[in-house]
Amino acid sequence: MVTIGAIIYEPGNTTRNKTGNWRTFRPILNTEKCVKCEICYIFCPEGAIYEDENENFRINYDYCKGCLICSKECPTNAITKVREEK
Amino acid sequence: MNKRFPREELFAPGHRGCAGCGASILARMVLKTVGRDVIVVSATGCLEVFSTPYPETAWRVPWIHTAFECGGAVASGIEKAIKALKKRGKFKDRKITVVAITGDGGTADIGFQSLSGALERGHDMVYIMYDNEAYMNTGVQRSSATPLFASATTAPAGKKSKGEDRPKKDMAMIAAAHGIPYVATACISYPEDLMKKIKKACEIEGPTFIHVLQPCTVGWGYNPENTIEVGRLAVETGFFPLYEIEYGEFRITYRPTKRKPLKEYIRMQKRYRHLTDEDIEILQKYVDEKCKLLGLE
Amino acid sequence: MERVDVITGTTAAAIAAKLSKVEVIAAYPITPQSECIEVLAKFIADGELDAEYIKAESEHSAMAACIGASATGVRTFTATASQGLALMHEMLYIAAGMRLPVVMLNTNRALSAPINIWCDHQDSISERDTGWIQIYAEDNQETLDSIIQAYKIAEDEDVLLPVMVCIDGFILTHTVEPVHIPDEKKVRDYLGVYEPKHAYLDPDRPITQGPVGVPECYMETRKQISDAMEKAKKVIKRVNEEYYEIFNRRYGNGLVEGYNLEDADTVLVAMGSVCGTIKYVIDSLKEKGKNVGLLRVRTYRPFPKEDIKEMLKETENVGVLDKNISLGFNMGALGIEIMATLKGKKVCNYIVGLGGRDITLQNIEEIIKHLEESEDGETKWIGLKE
Amino acid sequence: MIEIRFHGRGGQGAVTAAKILAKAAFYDGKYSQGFPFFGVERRGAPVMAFTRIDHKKIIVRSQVYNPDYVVVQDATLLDTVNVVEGLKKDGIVIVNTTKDDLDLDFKTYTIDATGIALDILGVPIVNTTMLGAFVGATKLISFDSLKRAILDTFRGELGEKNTKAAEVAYNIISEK
Repeated sequence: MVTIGAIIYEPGNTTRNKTGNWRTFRPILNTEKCVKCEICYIFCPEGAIYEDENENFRINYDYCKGCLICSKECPTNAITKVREEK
Repeated sequence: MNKRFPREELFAPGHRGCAGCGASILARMVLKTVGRDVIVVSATGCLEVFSTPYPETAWRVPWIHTAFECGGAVASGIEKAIKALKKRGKFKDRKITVVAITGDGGTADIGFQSLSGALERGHDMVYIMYDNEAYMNTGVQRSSATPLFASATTAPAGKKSKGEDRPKKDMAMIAAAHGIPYVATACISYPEDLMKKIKKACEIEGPTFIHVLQPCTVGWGYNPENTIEVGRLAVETGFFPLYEIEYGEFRITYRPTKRKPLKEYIRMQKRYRHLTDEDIEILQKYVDEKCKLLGLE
Repeated sequence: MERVDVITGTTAAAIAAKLSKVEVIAAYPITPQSECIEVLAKFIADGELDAEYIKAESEHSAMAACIGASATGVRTFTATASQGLALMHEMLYIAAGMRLPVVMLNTNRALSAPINIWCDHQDSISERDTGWIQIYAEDNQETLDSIIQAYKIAEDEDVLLPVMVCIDGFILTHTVEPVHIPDEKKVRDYLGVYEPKHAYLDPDRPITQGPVGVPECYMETRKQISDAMEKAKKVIKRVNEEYYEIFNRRYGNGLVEGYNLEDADTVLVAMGSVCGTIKYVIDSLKEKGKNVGLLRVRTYRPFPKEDIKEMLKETENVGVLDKNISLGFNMGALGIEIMATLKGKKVCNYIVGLGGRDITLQNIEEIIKHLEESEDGETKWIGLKE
Repeated sequence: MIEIRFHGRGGQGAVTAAKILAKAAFYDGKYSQGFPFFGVERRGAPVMAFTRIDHKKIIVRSQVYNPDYVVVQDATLLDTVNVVEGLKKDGIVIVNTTKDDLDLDFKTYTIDATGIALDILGVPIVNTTMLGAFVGATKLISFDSLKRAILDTFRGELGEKNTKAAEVAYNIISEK
């Protein structure tokens, strides 16, 4: 049922929409090379880069659309790309 | 280790923005700076459309969209309503920031009057114009923020045309002419500068205006990975200088060590691919003049 | 304390907004509305009303600001007319679509070109499908009462639609007459504070208002508004009775008002201030032993089809007065809708009073005569100059 | 129902006069309406305003075509406006003039309202003076109610002066 006034009461529920399947290329983050400069983190249009419990940056492939901004901007070349294979 | 950027994601993933979308990057940066005590107004535009197709929303803060030309007016109403609610005791001990995020069309063209009214009336709000230099939502039609010689679908390059035939409307200076306390330009490629300006705008009482350059992969014609790079070149060439005007005082906030040739910026984008080196020279002169005017040699 | 003052319709509306304790007013001046927002500005300047007042730079922005404020959870008010209402057009759909109980005074005025500041109903009739409830007041007292009622109706959980109270420009806006002004506390107790459950912008409960209505949901939103309009009929009737219990005034059944309908074979149907003139003629004809009735449509949206059908079921001659014209159909909107409601019955349509053309007693008599003599339904323009 | 038509020039307060009279009638326990001719006239142009008074609620909304009384605030209007147009056969005209007789074919009262206004108010704004004269001539409502309505409209000293001007005119006409 459509809500009154088409109001959306679940903030941020786009998370149900897994945009990971938009990818042609997959960025791979090499934690060894990562200097935690946060550049990839702040420039990701999806907010798909996150810190794990060990404060290592990881890529959430559920949402990463494969734009590769992270790879391009990484100062240490810690993020490489591979072609998605389905 | 100190964190550079706040970790809370108030603009959720799963939105329908293009891969490499600059507007999404801006939305994230804005919300990371402002935090949860905010009410966001969007005018019709790309950001609004790709972030809220019912029944989904990327916004984890209260957000409203009404129409294209009234971002300033809707924000005005919200700001006054907050004041009214405070009288009732609601939001008593905290500041709720009203932030309008509207595109160049919704700001410089159809929403111009509404913006001017809101600035002139002195509402306490942060107005952010995300400028991708054309109507990207509907297929790259030109807006008054489209720069000279850029090709757009309603100002196409052709045998008798070099694309857009008018220079870009200078919204920051127009906003500043309203005598508001804070005006700034910013670019998503410079997150610290951008977020510092947004923070300042939030803290200042009264209307503030931030003109953010936000590259668009589709409209400008470059590979998604280059969104940040293109924005950076816009600034490094002096095409889009970063400055702020705080209580009337002008200050360049980022000074490239040596301005790069405009050609590097132009040649990255398909919207300029029809230009000859001579054409680029004309644009270079425009940029040089503007930089001179702003003291950015 | 209840008191009586001799005031204009616009002042009556402003007082009603004050009694209703509006919290945000956003408005832009336009003749013949301006006095209303001037009076409100003065109330605030004098400290008699503690409301936020946005001096908008256009009617479009005035309505946009009301939408923003209403969506944040406060009671809002604005007023406009004619070109101003037309400029708001887009935002009217949005206020209704977002189910925001904005209340507005519209002082009916003709639309350009040629520019004309005087009364007809073309402005509000042109907004009939926007999802706004429309109430047409007959006099200044009803103007005041209708604004107060409008909040009760608009904010009802079964309705949640904006309400436009329409009053005839100049004829009511610039005419003073005695108006009972209810006790402020009594009105505030009656209305209570607006505390929406469905829509309010609050960082403690982040919601998204005004998303993209994709094809999978848009049609449902229209159906919901259509249903709310149907429910509004009941609510308007109930509010009319409640209001009578508390304030001792009511207007027909809230939707329609019958005047001398018993024994009348000839009935005029009309809206707004002309109904007073029609009643005056009916009274004088009655003294001469002739029975003519009036069915006043008070609520034009939602349209009281059922009541009209019932009240006119015995009537042979139905004549509808329209202060508007659907160009290309040569009928006014009310005429078309009465015709549709009464399926097959003779309905004559009289186009009257466009752009402030005075509707005289003789005009009404002429209409009655024509209606009684006419064989079929037809449209006649009344008071045209040769 | 009694209908009164005021003639004046834009800025002379004819509309205010019609509204004050409506209020005064209401204070007398009557029903009333006061409204301007809905025009686009500006300061200086001939204007009209109307008052209706009745013992029952006034519902008619058409303009006034056959007034019972006409009040002329400025005698210069007689040259350009047919002030007695539509006036009922036994209708009465009250004119602000220094002349005694105007030959208008209707029962006419004249009064030098400008003189009185200049004397008491210091400005040639005659609407309240003419109302005093109107009430004196017609006795349609009580002077007390008129006074109250004037004081509602003009506060403080201005109110006192306006009621004084009305009273002077009321007394002069009553003695005629």
